[in-house]
Amino acid sequence: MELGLEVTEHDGITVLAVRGEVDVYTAPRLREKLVELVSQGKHNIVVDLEAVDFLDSTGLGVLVGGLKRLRSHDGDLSLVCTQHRILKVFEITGLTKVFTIHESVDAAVAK
Amino acid sequence: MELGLEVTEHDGITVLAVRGEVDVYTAPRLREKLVELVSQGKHNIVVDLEAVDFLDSTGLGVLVGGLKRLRSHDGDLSLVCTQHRILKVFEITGLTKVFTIHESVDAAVAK
Amino acid sequence: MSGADQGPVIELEIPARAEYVGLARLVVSSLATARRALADERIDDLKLAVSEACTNAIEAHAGAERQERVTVRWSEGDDRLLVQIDDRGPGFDPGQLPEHPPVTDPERLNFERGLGIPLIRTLVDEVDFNPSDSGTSVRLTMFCGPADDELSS
Amino acid sequence: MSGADQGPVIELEIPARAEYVGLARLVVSSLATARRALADERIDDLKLAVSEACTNAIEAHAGAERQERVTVRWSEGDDRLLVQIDDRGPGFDPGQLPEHPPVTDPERLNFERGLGIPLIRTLVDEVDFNPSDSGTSVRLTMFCGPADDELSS
Ligand SMILES: Nc1ncnc2c1ncn2[C@@H]1O[C@H](COP(=O)(O)OP(=O)(O)O)[C@@H](O)[C@H]1O
Ligand SMILES: Nc1ncnc2c1ncn2[C@@H]1O[C@H](COP(=O)(O)OP(=O)(O)O)[C@@H](O)[C@H]1O
Repeated sequence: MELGLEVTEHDGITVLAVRGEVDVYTAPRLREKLVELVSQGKHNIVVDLEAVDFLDSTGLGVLVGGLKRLRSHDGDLSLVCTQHRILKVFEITGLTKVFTIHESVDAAVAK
Repeated sequence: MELGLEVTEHDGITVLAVRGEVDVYTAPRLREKLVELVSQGKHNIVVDLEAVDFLDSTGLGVLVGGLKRLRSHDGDLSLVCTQHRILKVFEITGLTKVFTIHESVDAAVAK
Repeated sequence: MSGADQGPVIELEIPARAEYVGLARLVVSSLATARRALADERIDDLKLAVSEACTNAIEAHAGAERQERVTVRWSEGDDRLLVQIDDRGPGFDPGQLPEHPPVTDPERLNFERGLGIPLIRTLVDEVDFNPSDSGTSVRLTMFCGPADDELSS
Repeated sequence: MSGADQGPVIELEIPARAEYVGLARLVVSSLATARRALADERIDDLKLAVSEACTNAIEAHAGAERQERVTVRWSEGDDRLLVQIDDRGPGFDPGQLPEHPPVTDPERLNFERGLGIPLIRTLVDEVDFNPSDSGTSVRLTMFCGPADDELSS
């Protein structure tokens, strides 16, 4: 299973675009990428979930872990997501109250 | 599993466009459609396989049966197919020598 | 259990390894789509619940032999779809899982795990956890309309 | 059989009904794609061969009980993929199948059937038919490169 991970910079904000299915098999790659970005000093990260087809609790856990790590550096991890089926997973678990969720990458980096 | 079957007329030639997977489950629907067309007096039929994702020996058998039925009415059944993986099935079974195979519906009806 | 197990039964056995959870999702969503009695959103819900249960089954096998397998069993009743996930892990008590702090509590960020079972409970219509010494069996039920005529004939 | 059965084993059990052949194809092509050692064209070949073997298995069950099942078993060796299709049908002698007239013979049009086994023989690298009183077991082998590192680790 492929997990696409593409990093772009937007005026000091790092956008990580994720593509494919985030599950117990692929989530470790997402975690590694986040750890790598933080260790490179990227403390403002936007994770773009628009091209994600599937996200499970392992993926949620990695995002929560990333947010925690960035907060400890006074940074932030926010999300881009408008897909109903992905948003639903955040809603059920109450994580819409934990993450800032944007409608687009433009909105996320404009902030 | 869906099998798309769409009939159009082109100056006395009937084009049956097939979409999806033709296998032991769906081939009976293709057979019924061919029998129906023949019984309506359509004796020149072009079966367009360009939107077929999968074709097995049951599908081949239905096409051979259709050709036989049409020949007995002095008609013909020809094919439109340029997809390598579908053509391959006709080649292996020697059926490229039995069917006329066109590159496009235009070429098939222009004949 | 009325209405269950009268229809077709499909079984998938996979190695207890993370890379095969996607196959379980693929099979279940293909079967649910073919049944044509469940809305797309509910198919997504079932797919996620099955994925969570398979993930738990595989994690329960961690350290077990490589050849140990997880079974996903699909069956259909007149008014329901049933997916049962069986593992050979140590079992657990689903009534004794830790509670998460409320989302407004900063402590919430210390919980990267424990979201799977709450998700399963919300996503499917019924869930039964049957742990035993020889493993855990999780039964997920989705109520739905009768099977498509063409398929049930 | 050297190199066989050392890797992961996946099993799919389906009812002996035409509508489930597509599921067998889906599972096999998903596994072959994940293994990443087979070109796309060869994946298509294997998919078609599996489909033909499943179709035969299901037809061999015609008239049998509804709950009778067909098993598709995937296994991997270092240099090969193996798919075994088992049925509980009456068995047959693969050496005694009727020959088709040559394609140039107008009689050829009387043969709408009997194309499955010739296709299987051409599409896979090796095929073994093992008929017995309790059913037929068909083993399809595709030789290929070693598994992708990521997946074999
Ligand atoms: N099939 C199972 N076998 C053994 N233990 C399980 C099983 N399913 C769940 N558990 C236990 O329940 C806990 C909570 O599961 P879950 O809510 O899915 O979260 P997570 O898997 O992220 O810990 C697991 O950590 C595990 O201890
Ligand atoms: N698994 C099987 N069990 C019993 N008979 C079989 C099996 N596979 C093939 N056969 C026999 O071999 C014949 C030829 O099979 P095949 O070449 O696939 O063509 P078809 O299925 O169209 O007849 C079948 O008609 C059947 O009699």
